[in-house]
Amino acid sequence: MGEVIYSAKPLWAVLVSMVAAFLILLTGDKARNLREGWTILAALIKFGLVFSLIEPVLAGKTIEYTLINLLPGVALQFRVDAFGLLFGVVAATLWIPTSFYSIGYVRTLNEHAQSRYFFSFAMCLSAAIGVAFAGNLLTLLIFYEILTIATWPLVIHHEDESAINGGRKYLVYTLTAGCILLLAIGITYSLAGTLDFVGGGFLAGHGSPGLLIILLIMFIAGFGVKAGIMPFHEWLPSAMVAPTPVSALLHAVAVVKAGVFGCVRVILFVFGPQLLHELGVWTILAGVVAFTVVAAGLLALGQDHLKRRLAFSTINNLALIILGVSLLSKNSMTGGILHLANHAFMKITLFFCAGAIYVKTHKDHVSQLDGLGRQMPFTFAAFAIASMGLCGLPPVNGFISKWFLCLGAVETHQLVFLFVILTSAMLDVAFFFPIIYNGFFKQPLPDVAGKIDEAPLIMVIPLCATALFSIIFGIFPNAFLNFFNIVRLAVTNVLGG
Amino acid sequence: MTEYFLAKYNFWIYVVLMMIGLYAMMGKRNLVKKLIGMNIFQTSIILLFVSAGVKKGGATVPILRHSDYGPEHAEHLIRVADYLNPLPHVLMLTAIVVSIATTGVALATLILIYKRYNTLEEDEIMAIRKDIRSYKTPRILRSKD
Amino acid sequence: MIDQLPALIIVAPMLGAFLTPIIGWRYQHLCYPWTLLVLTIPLYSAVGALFKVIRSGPFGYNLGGWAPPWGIEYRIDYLSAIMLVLIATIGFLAAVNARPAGKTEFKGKEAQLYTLFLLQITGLLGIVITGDLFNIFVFLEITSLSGYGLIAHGEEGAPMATFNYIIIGTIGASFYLLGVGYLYMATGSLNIADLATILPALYHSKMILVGFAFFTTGVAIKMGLFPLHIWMPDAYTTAPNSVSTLIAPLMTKVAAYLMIRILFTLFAPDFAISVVPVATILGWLAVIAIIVGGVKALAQTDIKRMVAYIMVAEVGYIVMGISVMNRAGLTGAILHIINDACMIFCLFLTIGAISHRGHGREINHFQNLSKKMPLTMAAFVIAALSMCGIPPACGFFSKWYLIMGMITAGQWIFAATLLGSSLINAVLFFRIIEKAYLAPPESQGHNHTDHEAEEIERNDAPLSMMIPIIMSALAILLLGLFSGKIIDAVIQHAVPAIF
Amino acid sequence: MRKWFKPISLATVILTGMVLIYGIHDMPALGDPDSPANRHISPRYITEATRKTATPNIVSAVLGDYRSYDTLGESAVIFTASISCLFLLRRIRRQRNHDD
Repeated sequence: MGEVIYSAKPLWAVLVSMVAAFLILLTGDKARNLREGWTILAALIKFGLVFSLIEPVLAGKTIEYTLINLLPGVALQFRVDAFGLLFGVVAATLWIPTSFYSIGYVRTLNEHAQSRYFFSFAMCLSAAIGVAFAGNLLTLLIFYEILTIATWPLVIHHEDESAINGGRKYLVYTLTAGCILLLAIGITYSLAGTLDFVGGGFLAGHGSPGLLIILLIMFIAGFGVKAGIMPFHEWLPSAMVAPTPVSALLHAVAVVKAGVFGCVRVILFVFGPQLLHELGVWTILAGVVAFTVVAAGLLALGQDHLKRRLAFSTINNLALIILGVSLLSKNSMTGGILHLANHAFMKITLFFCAGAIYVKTHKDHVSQLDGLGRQMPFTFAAFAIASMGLCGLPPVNGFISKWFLCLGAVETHQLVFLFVILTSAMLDVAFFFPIIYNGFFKQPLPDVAGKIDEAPLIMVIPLCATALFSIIFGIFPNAFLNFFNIVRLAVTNVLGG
Repeated sequence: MTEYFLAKYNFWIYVVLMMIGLYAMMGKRNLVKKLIGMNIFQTSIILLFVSAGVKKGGATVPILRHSDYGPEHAEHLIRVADYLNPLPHVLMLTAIVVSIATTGVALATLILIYKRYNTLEEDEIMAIRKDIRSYKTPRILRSKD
Repeated sequence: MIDQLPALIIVAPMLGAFLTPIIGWRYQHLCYPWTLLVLTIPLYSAVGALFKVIRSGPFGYNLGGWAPPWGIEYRIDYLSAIMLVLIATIGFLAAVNARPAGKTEFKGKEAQLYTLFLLQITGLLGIVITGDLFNIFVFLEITSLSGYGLIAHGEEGAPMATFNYIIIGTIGASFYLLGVGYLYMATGSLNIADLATILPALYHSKMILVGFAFFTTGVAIKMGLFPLHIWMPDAYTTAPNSVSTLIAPLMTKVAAYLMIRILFTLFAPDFAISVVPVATILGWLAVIAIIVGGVKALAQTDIKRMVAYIMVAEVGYIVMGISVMNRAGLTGAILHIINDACMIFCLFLTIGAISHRGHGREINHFQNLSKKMPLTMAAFVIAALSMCGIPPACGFFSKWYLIMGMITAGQWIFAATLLGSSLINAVLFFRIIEKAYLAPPESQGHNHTDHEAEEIERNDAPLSMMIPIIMSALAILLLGLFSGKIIDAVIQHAVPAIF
Repeated sequence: MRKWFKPISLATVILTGMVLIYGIHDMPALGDPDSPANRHISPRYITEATRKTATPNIVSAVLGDYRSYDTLGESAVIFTASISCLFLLRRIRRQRNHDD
């Protein structure tokens, strides 16, 4: 695989928000503007750093930086390939709108412990970029665990009964997953003697099929917890007690995507399509994930709490990504990986909208949103665009990824999966469109009628921006960030040729 | 058979002493008895060591006889079999000191315990401590008043 | 000067201890700076010795110029060098920390505190540095006796705990001495290197087997390995805070060092595998120790006692790493000796600071502690995360090697126990973190909390406690990041070459 | 629990005793001049100690010279114990004075 460039840029991309985190903590509540200034500054620098990596990666190069040797043959190493870059770009890009949005959100609601909030947020981003750029499984695990811990203060932010319980549930699930992963990685290391990701996998030829299948189960269980694969999804709806920007960036982009990212890394870069075909487990894997897709969609229908509904929609879409990848065909992989980026833009828009509505009206149940659309037109328009995208309607970017997913399902001659993908799109329609319809066309509830206007600009602009980008990426998938090319390259790296 | 026992009678004695000491340390509930057990226990080990240095056949204490002494004497003239093994004695001098030191500290602790609980029976102390933990007047002290 | 480093490591603190009561006779307040001054010498020498070992390999030092096995030899190899640095560093930092708490706990008797403190460090250093079995016993007793003297000064139950410790500790030391006796009678030698060459021919002698059994039992008692741990929680909980910071992290670790010495240097590794099934026994004892320690810790509400029970489990980790008898496992065990010493040290330091500021040890009374003592609690969180095995704290890396060892040995139950135990640790510590960082449930309502936060007075640990706390917390992170380096430079050479 | 205390300790003691007796079989007989302990290291002490240390008492020579660091340790042990005892007990006297 292409030329290797040694550069510390990935390291700086990780460190910049970590440094910012400590600056935030030092600045404290006394100088709020300076503190938030650090966040935004770090977000911009991080974006710049990650953006500057796009060009060399697209030119077929890999950016590598080895920090320190951890084990014989395994270093704390960053290696930026196309797939990692995709996740990195998504996380770094979306941190910018989220930063602005967060500022608006916490100031409007006059949240407590704001320094802790921004500190944890910056740490999370550091860890997410670390996960994206990790060059081997151990580095990935290290940042993955940091991500776990850094998210906890955000989940329990409200410090009330349900927040603490949500936090406990979150920790139990994710720390157990971390232990399983540690064991799985240990076994991998003892089998293969290396942990470096290789496009197309490095485990082939090591160990007996039985052991490898158990190993795969452990990996998928370990990463699947964060990715919300059923039956490990329980923590995600409970974690929705967190402030909305947290749900937006972390529970739609960074944290859960880290889980998905890990799953995909394992499927494509540790095991590899070849080996999974030989083992014959990919259908089972795809089956489990397909079950999650449908079940999460059905469960979402029953949720009245808007953020919980969005959480189940997240579970549904994350499973869709893994489904695409585990179908192991070129188009399905393209669709799956592309959906990783596209879903991020759409889902963050939806959460932003939910937050904006909550800030203005303190309403968070679907049934309470009647008629708000006319009072908050931008918010609801953005909501409508994003939900259309999730349903797979053109011209929003969700259409492209779902199109490729369907193509891939057809390619593998597994029509049942095609059916699953289409069903899920149908379910999306079923649980999103009533919200839009009620929002625009029903009479508002008496206590909000005529009293509500748009949320503060600092919140509305980010959510409009992400919605706008969803459309732009739907029409020009290669606009600005070259998502489509990156995905193509990532798939080529795995399948070769 | 008898010869077998007699040839190593030092070990049998040491084993018996040691078992007595160990039982007293573990099984007795009186702290002073435990301490006495500890001393018996340590003594048995000293016995074991010292008996390892014994040489039969006319060996004496390891102090050089005058006939063997003198710088002009060549070393090979000293018969090793004439003297007991000095090393166990050296070691046991140290071990005895250690044992005394331990006993001393243990006794000091016992005095502390006695001042605090007015008893040296472990069961009674446990009962008093339980009462203290639950903020009650210790029942043993109550009964003595 | 540089050639005399090994002797200096022992003699300096010992003579320093002899002089401390004399200084304290008139000038009680000078004892503290004097102790620190004295402790810089072994610290400097230990670091020097470590660099010498890294540069030119293990070396010996014949005391009094008598060649071993006739004289006593100090033998500094990779393992003992890094242990020396560990003990000297933690000893120094614990001494820095001792003053504020010592002033109240040892009112008017600080001279004694520092004398015994120095003797304790002397003993620990001596056990590690010497290459003579009987000399180890002498230093073991110095350590134990100074420990008894220090612990007996603690709270209400301390004398009773001390007496139990004396009885059980003496059994341990005597068993060790008995092992020495058996080996001496079978071989006639006391020098470890000499014995290691003589012993293989005698492996099936019953004397050696019995001696080995007493060795391991004695060391296991000192180490607090499962059924023999009964003295440990009481002794470490009731000990004065200024003292438990020194004794708790080091005593068990030095005993673990001794176990490694006996199993791998004195006897050849395959003795414990093929001749006696001691590796298997130790492994299963470790499993029980980890489970019992974790479960007992869950039941505690006194944070110090909780950590004491966690130590029971941590000893299990080390023994488990030893018991699988392979390179990764032993590397993990040695790494965990170092890492765990730092973590336990940091935990006891923070507990001491919290108690010193009058917040007690009851976990349920820790509300708002993060606002009262932010830096102390930050250090506590780092140590706690390390205990749970969260990277990049050092606990993760030792756990990684231990698990690699279990996988290599095919011991899945052991591996599962290790992982389960880190989950138990997570429960234990997040319980406390939740308490300390979250506002008490009464004062909810987000708009008020900001004002309340200002009302809570910030009163962090005094400087002399803060410095060791910060240093140990940093050490936890640095040991994690540089674990690869430490293993490359030192630990991989400490593992016997046949693995 | 308490009921089982004595049986458990008795069992432990008997177990230890059995281990000890097991070890006796290979022990050298009492006073065997050819036992390893008497052959390996100690002869050198007997032959050369006096010449090298100018002390006819070999035990003293070994104690004070060959193994002098044991002796240094020994004195440290005594010192430790005396300091411990001294100060442990001093507290009591003070407390009593305080009480009076």
